[in-house]
Amino acid sequence: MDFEVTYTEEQQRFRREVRGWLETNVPASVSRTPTSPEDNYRRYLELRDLGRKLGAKGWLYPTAPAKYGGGGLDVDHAIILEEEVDRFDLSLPPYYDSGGRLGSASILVWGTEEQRQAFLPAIYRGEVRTWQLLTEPGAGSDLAGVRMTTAVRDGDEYVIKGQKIFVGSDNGTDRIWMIVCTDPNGKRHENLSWFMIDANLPGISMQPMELMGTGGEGGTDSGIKQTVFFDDVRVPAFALVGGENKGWTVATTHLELEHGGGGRIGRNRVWDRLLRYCQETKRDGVPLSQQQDVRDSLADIYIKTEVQRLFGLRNFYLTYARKPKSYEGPQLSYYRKTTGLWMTGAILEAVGPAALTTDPTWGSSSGFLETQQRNGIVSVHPGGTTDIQRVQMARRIGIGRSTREKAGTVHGAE
Amino acid sequence: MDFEVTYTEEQQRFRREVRGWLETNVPASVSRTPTSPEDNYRRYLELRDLGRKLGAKGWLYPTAPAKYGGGGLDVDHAIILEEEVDRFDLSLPPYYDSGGRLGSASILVWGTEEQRQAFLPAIYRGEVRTWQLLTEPGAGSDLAGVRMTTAVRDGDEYVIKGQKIFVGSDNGTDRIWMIVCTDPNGKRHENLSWFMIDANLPGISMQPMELMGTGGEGGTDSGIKQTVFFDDVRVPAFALVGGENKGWTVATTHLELEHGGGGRIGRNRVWDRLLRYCQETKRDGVPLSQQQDVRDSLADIYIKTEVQRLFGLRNFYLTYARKPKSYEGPQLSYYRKTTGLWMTGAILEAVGPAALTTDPTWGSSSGFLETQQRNGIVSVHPGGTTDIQRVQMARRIGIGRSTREKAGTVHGAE
Amino acid sequence: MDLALTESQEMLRTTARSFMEHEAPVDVVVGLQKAESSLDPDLWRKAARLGWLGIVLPAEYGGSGDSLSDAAVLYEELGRGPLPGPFFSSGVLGALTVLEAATDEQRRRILPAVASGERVLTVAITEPNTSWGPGGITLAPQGRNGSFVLNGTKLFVSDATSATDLIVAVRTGDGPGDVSLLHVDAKARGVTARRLPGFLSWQCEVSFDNVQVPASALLGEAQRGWAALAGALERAVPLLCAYIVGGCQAVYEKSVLYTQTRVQFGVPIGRFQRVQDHVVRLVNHLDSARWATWEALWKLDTGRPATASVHMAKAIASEAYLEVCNAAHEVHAGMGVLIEYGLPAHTQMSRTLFHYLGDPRWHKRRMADALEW
Amino acid sequence: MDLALTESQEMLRTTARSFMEHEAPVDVVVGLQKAESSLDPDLWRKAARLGWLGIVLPAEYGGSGDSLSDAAVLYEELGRGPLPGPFFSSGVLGALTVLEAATDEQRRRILPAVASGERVLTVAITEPNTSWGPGGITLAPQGRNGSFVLNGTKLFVSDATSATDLIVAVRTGDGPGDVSLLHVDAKARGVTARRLPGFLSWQCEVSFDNVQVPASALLGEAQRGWAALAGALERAVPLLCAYIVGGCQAVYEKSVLYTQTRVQFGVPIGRFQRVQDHVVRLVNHLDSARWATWEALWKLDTGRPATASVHMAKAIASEAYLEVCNAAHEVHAGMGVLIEYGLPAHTQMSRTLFHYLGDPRWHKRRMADALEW
Repeated sequence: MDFEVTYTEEQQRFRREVRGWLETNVPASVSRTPTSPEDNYRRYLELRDLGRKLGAKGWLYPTAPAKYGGGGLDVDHAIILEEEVDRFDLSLPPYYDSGGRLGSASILVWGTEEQRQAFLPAIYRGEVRTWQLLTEPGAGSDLAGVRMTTAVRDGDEYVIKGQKIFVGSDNGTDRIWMIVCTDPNGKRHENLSWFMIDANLPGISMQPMELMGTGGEGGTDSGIKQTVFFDDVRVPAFALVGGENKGWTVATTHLELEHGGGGRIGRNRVWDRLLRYCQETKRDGVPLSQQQDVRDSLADIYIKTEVQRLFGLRNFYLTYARKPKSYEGPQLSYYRKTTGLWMTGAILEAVGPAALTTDPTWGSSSGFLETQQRNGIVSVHPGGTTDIQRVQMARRIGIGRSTREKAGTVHGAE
Repeated sequence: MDFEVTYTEEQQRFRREVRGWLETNVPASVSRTPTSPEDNYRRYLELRDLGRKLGAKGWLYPTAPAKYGGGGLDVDHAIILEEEVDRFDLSLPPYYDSGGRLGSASILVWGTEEQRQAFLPAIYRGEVRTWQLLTEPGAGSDLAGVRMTTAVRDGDEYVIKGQKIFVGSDNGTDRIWMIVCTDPNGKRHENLSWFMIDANLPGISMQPMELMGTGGEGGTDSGIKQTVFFDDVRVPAFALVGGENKGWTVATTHLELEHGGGGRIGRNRVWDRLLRYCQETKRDGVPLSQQQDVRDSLADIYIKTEVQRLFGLRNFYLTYARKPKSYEGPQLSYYRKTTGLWMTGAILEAVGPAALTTDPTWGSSSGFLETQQRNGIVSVHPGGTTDIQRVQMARRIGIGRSTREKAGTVHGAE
Repeated sequence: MDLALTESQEMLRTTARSFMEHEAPVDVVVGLQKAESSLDPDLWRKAARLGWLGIVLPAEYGGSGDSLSDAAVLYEELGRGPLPGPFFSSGVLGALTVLEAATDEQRRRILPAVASGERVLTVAITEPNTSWGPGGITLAPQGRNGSFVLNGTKLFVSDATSATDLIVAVRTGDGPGDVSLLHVDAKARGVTARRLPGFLSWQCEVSFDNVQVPASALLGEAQRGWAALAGALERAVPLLCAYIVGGCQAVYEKSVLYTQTRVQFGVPIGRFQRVQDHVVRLVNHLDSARWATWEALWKLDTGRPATASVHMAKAIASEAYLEVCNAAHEVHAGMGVLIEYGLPAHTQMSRTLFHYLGDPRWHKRRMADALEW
Repeated sequence: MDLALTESQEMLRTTARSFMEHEAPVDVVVGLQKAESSLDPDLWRKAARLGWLGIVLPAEYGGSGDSLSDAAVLYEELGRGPLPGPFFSSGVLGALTVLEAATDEQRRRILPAVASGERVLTVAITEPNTSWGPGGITLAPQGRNGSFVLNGTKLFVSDATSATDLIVAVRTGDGPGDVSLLHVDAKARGVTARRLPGFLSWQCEVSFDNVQVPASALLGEAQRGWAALAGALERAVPLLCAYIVGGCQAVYEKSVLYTQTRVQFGVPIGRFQRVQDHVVRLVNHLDSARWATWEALWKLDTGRPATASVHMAKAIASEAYLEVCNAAHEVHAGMGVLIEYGLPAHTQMSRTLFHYLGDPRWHKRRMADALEW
């Protein structure tokens, strides 16, 4: 076995090139914690600008096919890119764009050549950001139960009505993709369709939902999601990807990615900052990290983050070496979520009430501990509750149903 | 609220009487840990003898009606008796007789006057011991799924065939009661019958099952349960309690008791001995109880035993004050079992490998820690797995089914 | 043995439950969350009129002289909100500290106004080292000729932004317990109270910048402050636990209702064993906290040694509220993190009270000490 | 990056799996449980013939010179039984200790016989204080003129009742690490090995009663024993972890099969979410142990600093095996505690290995030290 990516000289040159470019192009200001909604928006625009610059170089979606505007790079180069942006506490893309990340994967697998050419370049180049619209008031864990938002064919168009909740973040979006019901009397899993549409069409309106977590795009304010209303929104039939009533099949692609199937490499940011905080913060004259209680808690926390890293590494390997997967995707997701929730308590016990305040004097730097306290809870449900992830695991282990379930496909034509 | 039983002068006199009697009549030898199967049997006979003496005074089943040979005492006197035998590390009855304890409760509620007179006195006086026969190879958690053991009416008799497993303990029994299928085509819960029979009837044979736990009646050998075979065993129709195909209803009475519905008072023996062990055992010159790690573990263990005591106290109060109960019975049972299993790990971590050996030099006195290591695991399943207990809790909380389930009745005609 | 409430306790429960339903339903509680001060004047006046602000005080000081168990019935109901406001800070911990520490003259001067709601107390104990024992108190007043000068900071002081009077624990000697209590006007020059921002419910920083405190501000005798505070804490903490039990109970009821009414995959989600298991975990924590709390209250009310029980109750209750909220979030998924739904107010309060007056580890260790292992 | 086994590793796995299925099925493993010695002569001979007893030894000492990762493939398969016998005690920890500590002459005298199975080693480290660090070694030999006299006790020595040769860690100086290793004939007068009774798998007491040990018994240099032992442990522990991973894997497969075939309430019990959750818990522990172990092996085989990884792997694996068995017992209920079913052999082994060579807490603390927090 080999747990490390080995870099050729060419790759090491590439790393130097990337590092130099990032040092020039990443504005120092993006590392700030926004202090107001206006500041949050300004920072968002800076990140979008950075995204467009990355996109122009093919570094925003490095492994995406070059012919659609992606980087066309191999996995090793993508790892280098991710590691280098990670040094700036950023990811690719550097702003909330899970709709683009997951939506583009679905389009690549299920879209026609025309749809790929129409939709993918703007995403890969960072020209648009995309939100995904899945949850409805009556369809959360039971995503296949989407009924409230419907689309009806009318000539060359579809007319969409209904409502989606827990959508996106702050600061608006350019594109949205969604699953809607196109056959109210159809069989489960055979009555949904997948659309990629413009977010600014007439009849689309949004209303913010205030959440317990911190701001979706940084900052220590309450997290914001949106309720999105559709009032007879007309979209071209071209927006339908994968065919009418095939939406569930299309969705399995992004669900597998969202459920951890793609794997992850890279360091754990909470851990790094927590350790540094405990080394730098003294209580009664002794650094927290030298107190046996705190040290024991840190060891427990470290081990869980290491296991999470190892599961992520394994999934990453399985994905890119194209090995068969079974329960590993939902396992990573389940482990990440339950660990995050558990960690809120472990950190609170180790660090004390300083973990609960964003106060610049008495809290941790940039309030990152306080953010973890909230987001460790809020992150438990998006992309499927831990209960649902265990349903997936059991089915794929082969005990939940009479036939063993397979993992969704995440590779398309390349 | 009042968490303590207050004793009248008469009751305090009774306590002195009980204590004096026990000091005279409990042989010092019963506190030994048997060293061989023969010794185990000798100790069993001593305990049976003690049981008969207690029974003759009405102290074996103190709250059972006097007219059937019970003590006819009130709850306060029963508490005194339990507390006093507890000082000798004994319970009432002082040997494995759960069949008698649970079976007599069912007979008291569901038996005819003739059946009560025929069956109860021998139990209450300690003349017989009784095993319960419930589990079959195909019916464990799904107790209502009993099918393998059947009874067919033949004149004034029933003929029983089949097999029961995980029965009783060592050293044989006098009586058995069992649930058998009397209508193989009948509806679930309406096809079983409840019988009280003699254990020595022709056609009954037993074969020991070796278990991971320690001896059912003391000793550090492997625990023994029995497989019991029925080969056309003829029993009088009088042995049928509660009517043909009413066995499930009759069983709910004992299941409620077995699931902790009756509650419990009294100290926790594992805790007392564990604390003493940690105070008396030094490592590197310091008592275990003075080492911060061990102290922290002890605090966690103590708190769980205290919660268990409080749940037991509450159930005891609800039972004897005749207050309505809901999920409290299975909750106590669930808490006790999961705590016991958790405690195996907590003790192993606190005490180290000394918890794993019965060695007189390197283990704990009488091997009680080693016994807890085994029995904390083995005790998780009898009387319903923790999964089943959660099923019960959920139903009674009112979320498992469309109608909320009630707790079983544990009071009969008195 | 009798584990039921008395008739008068049942009546108090009914009154308090009805008060909460009418005066402090979920939208009111949610609406108060971002306020700098936890005190809503209207609610405060009404509570005073019901005699709740002096519920632990003897009649001679304007209180109703109820037992701690009686007061616990009230605090369970307040915890259901969880109702913000310095009810506990002033009416329990503040009142009991003055009662334990002060001279009779001081008591008569301070306590009736506490019971009537005119004065609002809070007790400032811990400091940046966040230890809740006497060793954590290092703020030492300067000046000797009778009066004191305070310079320094107290942290995690509950409801300080609504207090009129601060009871400040200060170090006045080198012995571990050489602590004195000063009664400081919250409006005095140099005193600043500030609600700490974040996932905390009205825990404040109080800073003292050359604050002049007269000699008469010393409550009772010098150096006797910790003994008095320890006595007050032993009786106050179980009422904080009762507040927590009420919070757990409300979260439990919210969760059960949600599992019965939320339909997914064609059935109420309560039919799924995993969802049931979150509720089972929740109710086990709730009941653990409830019975540990009530046994401690019973021991205190009947004059039994209660120190170990009180520490145990706080350890259990702190952990229970946190875990109960976690389980409720698993039950509710997205719905649970919506601010307006009300669960986040409990979650934030559970984190706040996890450490307030000592976290589980601290109380477990004090419990072991009290049990003389 | 490549997380697959090599082709030759796959072959070794196939051979070992087939060996286990034919030579050590569940009834054989169960049958061995009560034996005083863990060594079954027939199995031992066959394993020797397959080259497994010298798998970590260089060819010059009669071994096969495989990498630790290769050996781990074998130990995973042995752990599936869990196969008793001093495979690890002699072939890994004993062999590596001699390799690290001894002079070349000593290695040539001892190791080929270990690889051939004639000699069976075990290393005696800990004592009644059950500490696994150098501080736990207090047994001090008397006598100076070259030879030694041993009086005292070593505890929890694996497989000592089947060993022909003991490597005994003794204290020979006052410095924390002043430890030397003596090579003692297990049959020497005054040496008694006794399997400790109870829920332990072949952990033994070894007592020394005026045991005369010649000067030549000193392995390598005096006072260098702990350094050598630490080096051997760092390479041996991941193979113990691999054995544990194999055990977890076998228990996982047993449990999955049971949930698929055991029918209650008319369906296989695997359909119940609670049963699934036991399996989910189990597989999460299994995979944690597996990947932590293999990363540590990879670091060792590629010469990377591995100390922290090795400590982490043992902490995770110890805990995993215990929890995996607990979860399996919840899945199996009554069936699981039947001795003949085979799960109890794993459960007992999981408890034994929980502490053997250091329990999770010990390894976590050493990990933190190694990471220089």
